[in-house]
Amino acid sequence: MIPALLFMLGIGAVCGIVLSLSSKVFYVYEDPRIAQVENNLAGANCGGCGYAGCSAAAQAVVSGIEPPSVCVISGKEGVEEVAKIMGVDAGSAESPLSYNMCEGGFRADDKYYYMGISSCKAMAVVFGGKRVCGVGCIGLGDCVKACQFDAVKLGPNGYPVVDDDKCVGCGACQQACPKDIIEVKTLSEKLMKFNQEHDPLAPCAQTCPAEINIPRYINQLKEGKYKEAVQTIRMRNPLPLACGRVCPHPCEDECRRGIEDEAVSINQLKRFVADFEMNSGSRIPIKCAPDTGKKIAVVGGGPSGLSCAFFLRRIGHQVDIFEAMPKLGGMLRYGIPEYRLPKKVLDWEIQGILDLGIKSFCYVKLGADFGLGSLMASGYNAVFLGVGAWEDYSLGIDGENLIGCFTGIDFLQRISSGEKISLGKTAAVVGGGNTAVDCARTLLRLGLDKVYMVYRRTRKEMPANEVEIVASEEEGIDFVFLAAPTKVIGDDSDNVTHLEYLKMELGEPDASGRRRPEPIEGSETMLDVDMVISAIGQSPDASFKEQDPHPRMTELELTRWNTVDNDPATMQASIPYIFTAGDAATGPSLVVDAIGGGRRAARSIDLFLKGKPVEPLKDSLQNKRIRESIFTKVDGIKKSARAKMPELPVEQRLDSMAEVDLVLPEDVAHKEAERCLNCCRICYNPDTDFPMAKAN
Amino acid sequence: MREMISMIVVLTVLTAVSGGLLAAVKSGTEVRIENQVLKFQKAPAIQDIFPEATNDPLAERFTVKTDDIELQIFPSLLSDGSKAIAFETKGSAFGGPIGLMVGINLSTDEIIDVRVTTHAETPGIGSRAKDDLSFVSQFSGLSMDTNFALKGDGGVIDAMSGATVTSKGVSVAAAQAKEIYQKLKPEIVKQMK
Amino acid sequence: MAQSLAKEFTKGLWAEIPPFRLVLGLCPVLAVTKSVENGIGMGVATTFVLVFSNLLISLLRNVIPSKVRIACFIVIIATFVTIVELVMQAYTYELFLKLGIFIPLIVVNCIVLGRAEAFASKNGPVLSVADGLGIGLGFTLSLAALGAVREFIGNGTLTIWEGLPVFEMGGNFLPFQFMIEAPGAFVGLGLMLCLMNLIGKK
Amino acid sequence: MGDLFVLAISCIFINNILLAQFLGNCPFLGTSKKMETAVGMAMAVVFVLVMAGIITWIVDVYLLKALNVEYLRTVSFILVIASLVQFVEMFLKKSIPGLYAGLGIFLPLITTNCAVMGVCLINIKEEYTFVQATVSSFAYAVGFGLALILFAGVRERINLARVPKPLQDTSIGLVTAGIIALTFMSFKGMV
Repeated sequence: MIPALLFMLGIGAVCGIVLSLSSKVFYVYEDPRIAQVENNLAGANCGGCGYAGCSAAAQAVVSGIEPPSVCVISGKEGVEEVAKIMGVDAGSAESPLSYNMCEGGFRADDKYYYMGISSCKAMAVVFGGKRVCGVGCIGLGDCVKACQFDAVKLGPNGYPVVDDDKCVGCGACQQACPKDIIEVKTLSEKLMKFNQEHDPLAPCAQTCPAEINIPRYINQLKEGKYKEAVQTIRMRNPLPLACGRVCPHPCEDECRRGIEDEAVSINQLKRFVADFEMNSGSRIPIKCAPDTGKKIAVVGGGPSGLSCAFFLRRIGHQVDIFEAMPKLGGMLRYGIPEYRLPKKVLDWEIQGILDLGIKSFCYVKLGADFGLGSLMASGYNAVFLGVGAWEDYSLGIDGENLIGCFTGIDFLQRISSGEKISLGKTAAVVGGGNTAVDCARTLLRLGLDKVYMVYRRTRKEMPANEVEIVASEEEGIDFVFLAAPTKVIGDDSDNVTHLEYLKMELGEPDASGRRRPEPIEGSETMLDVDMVISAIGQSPDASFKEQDPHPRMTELELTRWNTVDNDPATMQASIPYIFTAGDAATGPSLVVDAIGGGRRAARSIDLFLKGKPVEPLKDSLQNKRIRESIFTKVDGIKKSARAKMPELPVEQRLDSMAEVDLVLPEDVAHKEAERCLNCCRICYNPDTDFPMAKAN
Repeated sequence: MREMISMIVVLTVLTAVSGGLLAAVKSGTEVRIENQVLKFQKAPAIQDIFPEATNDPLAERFTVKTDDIELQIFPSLLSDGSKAIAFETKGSAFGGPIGLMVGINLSTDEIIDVRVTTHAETPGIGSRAKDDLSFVSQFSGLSMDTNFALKGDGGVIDAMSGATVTSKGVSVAAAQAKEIYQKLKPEIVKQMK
Repeated sequence: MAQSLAKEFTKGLWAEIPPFRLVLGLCPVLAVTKSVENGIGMGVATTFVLVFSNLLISLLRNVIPSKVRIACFIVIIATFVTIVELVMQAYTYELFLKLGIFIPLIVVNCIVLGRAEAFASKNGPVLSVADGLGIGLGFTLSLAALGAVREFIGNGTLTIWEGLPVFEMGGNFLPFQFMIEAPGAFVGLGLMLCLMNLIGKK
Repeated sequence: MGDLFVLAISCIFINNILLAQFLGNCPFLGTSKKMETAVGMAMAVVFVLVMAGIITWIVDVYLLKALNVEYLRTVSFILVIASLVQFVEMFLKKSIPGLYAGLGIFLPLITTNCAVMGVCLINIKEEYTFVQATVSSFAYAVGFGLALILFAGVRERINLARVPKPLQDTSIGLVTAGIIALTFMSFKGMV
């Protein structure tokens, strides 16, 4: 008895002393959550999870590789405890879900006849699989076999379909897939996904500056799933109502149907589902990731700022928007006239974004009312600059300051704000872009008798949207092409009476491919007008740089066009915590460019806040095209007419600001959606069976 | 510091309590375990060696001690009236030590029979030494002067095929028995009286 | 209370029955299931250790510092294992010989430590005992079942307790010896696991 | 010397700890899903087994036998092994982080690996000398690693096969292990 007691006493004491001493001597700092998580794992070190013991599994959970449900022994309570510990961390508490990116690999041609074992991995070894498409689904179901939870099934079309309710996000399918087709991503990761060179993307989806998955939402529309279609669009674009109305839809230029036939009217379909949501009377709930506790200031409430704020909020950050104008919306509100984008629609859309929990402060201008210093002092971790391009270029001719002279954006903004302006009877709008057309059409609606558009080249060179030009022709605007204003002439009381211009002729094409207009000597002509509006372009108003007293502000570099200099791949400015996109970074450009830029900036801001290097995405597609996906001819197309956009009759337009472009009726929208070939990288659903079987 | 002390104290107290508890259980079961070992390990072997013993070799067991060996002897009265003893020696094989119960006729110095008592050899191969009587029966009737080594090593015993090491272990145990027997015989005979 | 008690107890018998649902504690399962008797013996021994170590650990759960947690648990478990070892030596010596090294190795059976960590160190003594009893009984059942399969195919008998063959095949039966050899243990367990999946995943 | 070699061969192949002695099967099935994990685990087992084998041998001969308290073997061995592993883990983490990254994470897994405890007990039961105990510990660990790595290789191939749903994962893993065990049986009678 005594020796046994003494022996055990001794051995216990020795072990205790050694362990307690060494835990002091060999102390190494590690994330305290690892120990907490480990305490909640079973501690049996059985290796059942595939990790080498509980501490390794705990590390994997804390670093976000594994879900809290990693342990095979610990029950539901254990998982909940772990989830609670991890709850403070962005992303990892979000449940990742598996999803499939290829929705039509089966349509691609075969390269060879495969007789090997029934496994994607095995087939992928032989020239990357039998399909001509190098990235698409092989369809032998390795992911189905890999799933322990019965969540993945091969759908009727031969590609895997994920059951979101059963998926636990374990990632087994992703590991099993040799093609990176099936991926397990959290909501945040999906929101921050950008097109990459190896993705299965239709030409339209590659072209869209916001990178919307166009074939998917058209497909959802086709199936009557309007809500899902809106959600698909909102993964990339927070402003479907606005975009559906004003976007010049570059995507339609690349539409594969457009090669043989008229392109699908993609933008009208977007507007159809977006309007459906607005008119349905209820908002579709927008999911956000758990809060991260980081705060970002978005300066400028235009499309880029709204987009950046929207995506940052959805991935769990706290966002405040600072806007110099009385209301949010930027150019959408003050640059685009009511008849193109009704304020009511815009208000509804912006309210939906603010409802996510974004605070906005209007009437505050960067530089004047607040600065970098005050933002930093308020605890913002990063700043997004989306101040837009509001400074109109001046014509640089005599008489520009006479009464009755305006500049384009300034004019539109004053009209939009409801300011009373003394108008004349006839007006000349100088310029050929959208702003000029907007000014001209607005003037007509304000009751002017005659509106001229003075442009120094011809109609063919006009940068404005074709539909806008056609509409303004219909509405009776007089075009004066090949005319360069030289002088504004006023009367004794400084009111405008005439615009003098020089006639031009087209010379050789210049660097931009447009034929350079050359003045004809002595061809001075007078235009009898009492208003002159110059809308020949804008640049950002960079006055904030001088006004902001914060010393750091001097480090912010601008380009010679006054835009904020940034890395176009990451949107990071010369001050690391400042990111910028939209017109402030690119100069005047499309709304949809600003939206795409805002999301790209959100990705970089997220990386920056997580302390990761702000690096460009690898193999990012950004405005490039996947060469193999751009065809010169398309087989199997039966011509069918493109849906015509319903418009308000011209006679009803001119006496009001009522919206001109109307939404497609439901049956027409469905018919239009049926015209979509549901393209992917190289495959598509042809109208006829020629040359390949439509379904096999 | 407090944490360190509590670590040491808790662990020490726990192990000490465990030690005490186990010592108590051990002392409570000690006698029974010894009997069980005799009953299950030694008894069947002795039963096999002295099938017709007229006494109870287990009950009459005694211990012989010399300077460095302590040996338990099981004496037996054979049916013909001659005296015999049995004792256990150990050889080693891969599965560990092999216990060999050797029965010796004291008057003729001949082995009556041997039996393997404990072993932990691979089932099916080494364990044949216990189950396969044709191997151990080779020893029956051999004089204690015989070289018990395997035939390959110059002795007289045939090894079991595929279990050379086990066979060697048995033969080593037998050789050890021979050595002990020659050394201790006078003492044993004296105590038998 | 009674309901949760019943729940903790019954979960070990089906929903979390080791080693099928909880793939743990495989070593003794594979090694000692040559016969039903061995299986039951091992199962009962493990159950004893599980119940008592669960009880003690749940009583001491607030005293033990977390850094030496594992060491303390192990000492408690090892103490009960040694008691089992001594008792088995004294009363069921033959079984003790058959189970051999696997009796002391109950200490490192992941089920025992797993339950201690996952359950006993977080729950009260009553629930912990119910949990230990349930899991232990489930383990015993599994061992007995696997033992029955292996013994029946490999030897043609079914023996519940020493010298009490419940069933014996006729003379023409050729035992499929593979099943009581080492590989048979793996294959047998693998196939039983498959069977469980088949039944359970309908 | 020759005897030690024979002992080593016997421990690696004939009495292979995983496939013939059934020790250490939980990590065998758990860590054989990925080849890299299997290799790390194998290395860590070699490392710990040799150390544990040596220390427990010393504890047994100089403490347990000397004090005549052999029945405390189970308790003392497991305590010593657990403390040793924890100590080594802390030591490596601080002093040799490179090695810790490779092996360290496998160490806690080994505390409750019955292969380690089992080999220590076998060493004592077989009454090995100090040198024999060291060699056998090393050889058993090598046998463990060999079987683990072989098995991990086989499992990676099985992932490509079309396995019926109920038989997937652990189930087919066990059947495969059975077939590997069958091949190891052919080593019997080699010495």
